[in-house]
Amino acid sequence: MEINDKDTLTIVEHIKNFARRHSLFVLAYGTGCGAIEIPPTMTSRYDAERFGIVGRATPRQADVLLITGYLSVKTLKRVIRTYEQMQDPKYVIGFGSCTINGGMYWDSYNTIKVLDQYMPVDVYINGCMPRPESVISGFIKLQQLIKAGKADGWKKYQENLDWYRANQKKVIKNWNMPDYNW
Amino acid sequence: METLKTISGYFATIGVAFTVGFLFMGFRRILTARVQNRVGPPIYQNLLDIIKLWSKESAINHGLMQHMGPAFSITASVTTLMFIPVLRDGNWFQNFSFEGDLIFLLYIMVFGQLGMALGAGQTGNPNSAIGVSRGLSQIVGYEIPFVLALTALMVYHETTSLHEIMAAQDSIGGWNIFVNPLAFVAGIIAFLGMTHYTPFDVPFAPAELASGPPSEFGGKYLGMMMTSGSIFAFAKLTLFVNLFLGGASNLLELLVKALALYLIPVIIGIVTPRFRTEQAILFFWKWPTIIGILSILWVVWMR
Amino acid sequence: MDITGIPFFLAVSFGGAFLAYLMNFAHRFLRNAVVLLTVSASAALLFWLGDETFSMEMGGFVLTLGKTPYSLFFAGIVALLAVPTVLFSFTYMAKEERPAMYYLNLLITIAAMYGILFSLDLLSLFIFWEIMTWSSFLLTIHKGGNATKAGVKYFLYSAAGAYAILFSVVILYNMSGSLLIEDVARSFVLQNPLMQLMLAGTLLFGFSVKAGLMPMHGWAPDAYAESPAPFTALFSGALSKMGIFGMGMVLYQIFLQSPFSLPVRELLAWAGGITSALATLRAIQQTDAKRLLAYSSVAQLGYIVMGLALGTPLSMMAALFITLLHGVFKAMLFFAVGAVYFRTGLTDLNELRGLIRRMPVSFLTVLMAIISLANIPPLGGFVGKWLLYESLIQSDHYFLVIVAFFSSTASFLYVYRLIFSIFLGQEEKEFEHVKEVPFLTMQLPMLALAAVTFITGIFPGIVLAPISSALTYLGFPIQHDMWSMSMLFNEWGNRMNLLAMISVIGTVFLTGFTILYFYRMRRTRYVTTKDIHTSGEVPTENENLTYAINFYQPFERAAHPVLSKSIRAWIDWIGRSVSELGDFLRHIYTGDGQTYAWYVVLFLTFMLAAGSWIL
Amino acid sequence: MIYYIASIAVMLIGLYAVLVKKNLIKIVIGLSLMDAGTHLLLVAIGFIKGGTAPIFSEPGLTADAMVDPVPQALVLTAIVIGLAVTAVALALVIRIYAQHKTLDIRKISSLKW
Amino acid sequence: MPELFPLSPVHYVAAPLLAAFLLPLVAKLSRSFIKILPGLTFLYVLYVSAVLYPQALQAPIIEQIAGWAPPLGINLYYGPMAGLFASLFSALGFIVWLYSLTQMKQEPLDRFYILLMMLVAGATGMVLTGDIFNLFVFMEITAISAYSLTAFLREDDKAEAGFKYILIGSLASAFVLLGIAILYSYTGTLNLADLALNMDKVPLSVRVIVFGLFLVGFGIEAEIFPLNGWAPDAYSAAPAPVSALFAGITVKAALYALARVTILLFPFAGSMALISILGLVTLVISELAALHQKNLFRMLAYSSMGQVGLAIAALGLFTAEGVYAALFAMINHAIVKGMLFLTVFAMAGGSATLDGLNGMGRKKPILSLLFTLGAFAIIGLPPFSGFWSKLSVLTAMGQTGNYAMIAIVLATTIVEAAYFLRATGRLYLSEGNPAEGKTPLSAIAALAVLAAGILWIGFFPGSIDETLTAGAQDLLDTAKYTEGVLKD
Repeated sequence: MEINDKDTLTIVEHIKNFARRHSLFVLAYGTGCGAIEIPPTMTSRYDAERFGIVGRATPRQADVLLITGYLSVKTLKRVIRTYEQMQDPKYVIGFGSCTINGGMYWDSYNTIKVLDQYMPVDVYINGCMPRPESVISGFIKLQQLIKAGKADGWKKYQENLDWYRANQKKVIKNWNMPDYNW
Repeated sequence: METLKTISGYFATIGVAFTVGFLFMGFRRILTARVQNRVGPPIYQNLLDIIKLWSKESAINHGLMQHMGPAFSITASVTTLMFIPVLRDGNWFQNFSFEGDLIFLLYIMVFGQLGMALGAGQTGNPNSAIGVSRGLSQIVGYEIPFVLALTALMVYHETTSLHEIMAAQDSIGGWNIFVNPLAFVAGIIAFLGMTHYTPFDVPFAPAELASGPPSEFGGKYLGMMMTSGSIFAFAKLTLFVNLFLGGASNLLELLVKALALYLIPVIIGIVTPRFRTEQAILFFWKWPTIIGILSILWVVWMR
Repeated sequence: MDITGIPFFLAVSFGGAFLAYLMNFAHRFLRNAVVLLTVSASAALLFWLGDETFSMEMGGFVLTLGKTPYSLFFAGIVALLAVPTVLFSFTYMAKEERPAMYYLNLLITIAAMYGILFSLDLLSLFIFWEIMTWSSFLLTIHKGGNATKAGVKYFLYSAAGAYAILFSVVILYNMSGSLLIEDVARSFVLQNPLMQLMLAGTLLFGFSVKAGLMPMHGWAPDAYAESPAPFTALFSGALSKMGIFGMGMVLYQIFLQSPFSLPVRELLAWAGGITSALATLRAIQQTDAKRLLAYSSVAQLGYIVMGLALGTPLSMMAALFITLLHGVFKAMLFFAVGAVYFRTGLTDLNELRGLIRRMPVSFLTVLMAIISLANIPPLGGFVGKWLLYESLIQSDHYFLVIVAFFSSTASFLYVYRLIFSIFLGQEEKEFEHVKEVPFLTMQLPMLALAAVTFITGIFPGIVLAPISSALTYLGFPIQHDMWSMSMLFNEWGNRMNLLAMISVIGTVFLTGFTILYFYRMRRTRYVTTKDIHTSGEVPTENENLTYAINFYQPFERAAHPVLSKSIRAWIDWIGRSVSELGDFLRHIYTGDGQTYAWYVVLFLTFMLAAGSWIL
Repeated sequence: MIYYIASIAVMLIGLYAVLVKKNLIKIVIGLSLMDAGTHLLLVAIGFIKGGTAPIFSEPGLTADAMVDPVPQALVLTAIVIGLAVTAVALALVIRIYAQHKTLDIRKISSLKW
Repeated sequence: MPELFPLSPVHYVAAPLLAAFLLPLVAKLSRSFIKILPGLTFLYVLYVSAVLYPQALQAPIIEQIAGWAPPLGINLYYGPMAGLFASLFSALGFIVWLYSLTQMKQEPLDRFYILLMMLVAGATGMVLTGDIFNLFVFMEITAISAYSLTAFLREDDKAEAGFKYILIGSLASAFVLLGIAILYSYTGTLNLADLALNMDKVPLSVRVIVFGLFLVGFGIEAEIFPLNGWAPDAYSAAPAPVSALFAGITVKAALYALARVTILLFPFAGSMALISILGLVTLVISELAALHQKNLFRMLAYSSMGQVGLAIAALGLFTAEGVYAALFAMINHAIVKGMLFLTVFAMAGGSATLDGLNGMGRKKPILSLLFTLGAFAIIGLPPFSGFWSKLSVLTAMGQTGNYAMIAIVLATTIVEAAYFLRATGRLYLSEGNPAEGKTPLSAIAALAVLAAGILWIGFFPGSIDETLTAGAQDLLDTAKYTEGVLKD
């Protein structure tokens, strides 16, 4: 069944879609300096739980992978593994300029520049660092995308796995992970 | 027709239990948020979580036990519910409560935990195993005061049937919370342990153990576990209402009483930090056990 | 010879043993056939056993054999476990040395157990008791190495018990002039109460050693851990129950009328409770699967003693029911652990892991057994515990309930440890080529026993029927409203409908499982246990992340005040002291001939001095 | 009486040698002395002052006047036995000396405990 | 045949002695005769037993040597008890011969067999004779051959053990002779029956002294604590067949003498209780001392002392059941301990330690099985002979109300089980010594006879019931003894 084909959505699909966008489990995985923005987002001041956004400790339970800042090559490997361990449907939010174009690490020998080459990013949040307000607006954008059926990065990843894998393997020299098979 | 009615009664019970369960849990989330000066999610948030989990497109498992673990869990919850009289009297919501007794409930209540532990073990995640180790250790802690409290009630009423215990508490003065407050205290402290809310949430410690036993469970498995958790929460609350608050003659009364009971672990949970495992065990073996023993002595003296 | 007589029965049992020994020189298939035939023939003969008693004179004593409903129940347990045991042995022992000796002793042990049960007098009971002891001793030391030490320890504890029994038997014989239990009981009541206390005390002590009641349990962990696994099943399942048989006989056939009967039984019940609690705590500490099961056996026998000592009809039903069930599920556990040992050569819980996909049937066996052991419905173990708790509460033993429940809950810990460490956790590369054990000789016994736990869980009446006739024989009139085929009643009139229970549990479980299994089945992937959330880290092939070592460290820390003391160490200390006394005494023989001459002269002088002083 | 005392004295001297002397030869001598003392005692028991040999050599000689013949017979036997024992003992002493190169009984205690 | 050549108890003593004297001559003719002649002798003696013993059960055979009537002459008293012992001794002699046939390789063999036959002859004489001085003489014959056999092997410590044995044994003979002298000085007779009638001539204080002397004298041979210092050394030094005979024959003969003398001459309650207590003390101390023993023969020696202590304790009751039990214990001990000594020797050689048994269960399965059987029998496990003997001891003690004695005996049995099973366990260790050589058939046959005895008595204890009862009656019925001997 095509989820993004709006006309064919049944009532069940509506409910599913509603539940999906209002219950976003975020994997508590801080990669760069952006992780420091997550606690204020979650706690009293900004209270992301209002939107059903709660942190989860394991990728098996999580829906959203937040890449909170620059990714070194070493971290990328872990992030890819973590991403692949998450259950479909899953969403990636690129967080801060580093994930968009490398940001202040644009000429670093050791960080990746464009996250989208390595995994499908659904929403980018601009800023260095983005404030919690931006983070929440990013999440709301994600919800809108889900509602519209356009948050389909996980499908793109499946379809273009070879391309992604090639990119990943280009930067990760010691690739010793089990292959993602489905 | 009678059969159909009976069977629809089962489903109605499960439905009520599930609804009340997730609403209570949502209520807890809201209350927690309010205490933390937040707004909190909508009260039906848990339902959304559960639906989302069930609607996950994929799931992984590490073997057969990962199917069986949540299945054990739901078995324990539903069976517990089925053998508890939800209401004092009337034909509805009685289900199988005449066919079993308290001793059976005691054991079927841990059935799910053991099943979950097995499922968690299958995943091979060290965090799950550590969580199981802590969780099972904690069971040994809180079951002692719980059994003491139950024994006090059973001895006092000279029955092991929940129905007869309920029937004996026909007026407010006859409620066991007033007749034997010590047993109530011991029982409710044990209940704190059973809910796995803080201060007794070390088996699931999210930041430390990556949520402990269920850390490899996602999608439908986690959905099943959360469903089971909702039902089980209701079943336990009903059990305690029946034991100490004289049961309820209609659903509203039941809701009020159950909520009143539910507030105790919730509020304690909000304001307390976490016990280490051995601290929790030793705590259960100390004060609640002493109170439980006193309650039995009280009963013996009263007879 | 009368084919329904007990002499024929015992002749078959013992004769088969020697025939099997001889057949070993012919061919091992022939031997196996004889072994299996013997055991199953004696099991079948149990059904046709006649009522007449049989007497013979031996060494100036009249030995009487006959069956009672009480002994028939225990004989049923022996038969139930003996057949799977020998079946399991065939493949298991094929690798081991000296099979002839093994089967000889195994069959002698089984036959001697039947002998114990069908003894109507104390002397033949003692004779068979000792035959059982030495044959099981030889089985225990079969493996050599550490087993020798364990075996000697087992024998010495047993000897202490057996000679306590013999002490009483000799005095009772002297008092009543007859060895028949009936006659002994009749003259027993005429003795003065203190004498009764002493005699019954020594008898109970003797039987409790075999049952592994604390503080005389020290032999059990070592002996169970070191003996060959199929035999261990019988050892723990049936052989240790002979102690229970004897205790029941003493308590209710001989000692019942004594004024000390009640306090002694109360004491015994507490001893059973404390045994179950402490042994459970010890079991949690163990890292060897068989030692863990050994301590678990001690704990379970504690329950049985508790039920036996309370002496209400319900508690006796509980005790006998657990006696059977413990035999069954402990045999399953030992079989499964034996199967794992057979394939991997390991019983260490810290080294075994992840065998579930390699040995699914063994896993299923262990699963069924531990559910039964942890008393979780709907399997048979629950029925026994239900009866026990009801009887404990209704006979006003509130604190025993707590003790019993504590050990019951704590038993979850060790059963989980057992199944987790062996079958669950990350799969190990080392065990990649481990196969499931052969079906006919190893899986079948396990599965058959698993079926027994399942059936007894739903229809305990099958077992309660012989139990109630056994109890009626012991003087506990079991009315028919105390049990029915699948319904349990307590003395307050509350009931437990097992059929309702199983239908609810079964329906819900099957529904839940079906939903989980088939819902989005095609999108459900199987991933290896290497593919787990480890904060993104990739475990390498040789890295095993299973959390097995010090599994219950927090719990052990909490229970440290109790666990840091050891009864076994005390008993060992006594043994060491005797041994050191012996070492000291042998220095009397200094090796100097002149010293010996001095001894002679001094002794003579002393004798003469003493003589003249007396005069 | 003097015979009794003397024989006992000889025995005690022998016993003293056995118990106190450390030399194997002396111990063997002590053993012989003990034997000799016992033999003396036996003979003394049968002795009658002024009695004759126990042979009915003259008419009118009654048994009362004769020395009791039985102890003498016993002593003869006992002497033979004593001799045999002494011989065996001395033979062993020679073997012990050949092995241990000493006759001190305190040093010959390799078999003990 | 009986008419032509009437069999008489004298043949028990005469035949081995004659053969012993003939042996050096025969040896000149052919070496193989050395080995055959002792066997023939023992066979003949066994034949004598087979004919005479059933008669003795009916009525004791009293044989007068050289035709002199008892008070003056020497008589042999062949009653049920003496007959039992004499038959047992000759049977054991035969079995040991059978065993030595191939296992005994130490030259000079002719002397070995001479000493062996003298040992058996002397011990048999001790139980047969009715004359106290004759008893002394036979005791000395036994002792001298025992001394020599102890030091028979020309290895290191053997002479030392022999010397210690002589040292203590000579004291024993001196004391016994002294006692005889004192008795004779008061009663003027040496015949036991006559002595029993004339004991009232002896003042009480002298009787105490003489009892003390006899107790020490016979007690040394009977290995009563603390007089048994020689025993462990002698047992471990002597060749195993001889150790088997020590355990089976010399001790038993001395015990018989002690029992006979006590019951005839000193039938006081005090003396009997004393013997019982000494037996218990011996039992306890010996078993405890064996607990730490590494040398197998020494261990068996201590065990022997313990078993004898058990028999003495039962004997000291001097009730029909007590003597019955003591006889049973002695017979059992003779068979079982004999078998153990021989098995250990065949399995692990003359200087076996516990380590020598390691892993024998695989290399020598039959011998291991026999050792196990022996160990079980000596501990007293049913259905082997030891159980019935121990049970009869216990019931005898129970009948006199000595419950404390029962407890002590049972407690020592546990100790006994400890060291015997430790040894048994060693057999079935998986790692072990390299086994050398095969055990010849004759040795196995000898052991098999003993094992068959153990099993036979174990399964049919009733078969020796009559024998033992008669023996016990015979020992206790002093009036019958004196009348029988002095009937003329």
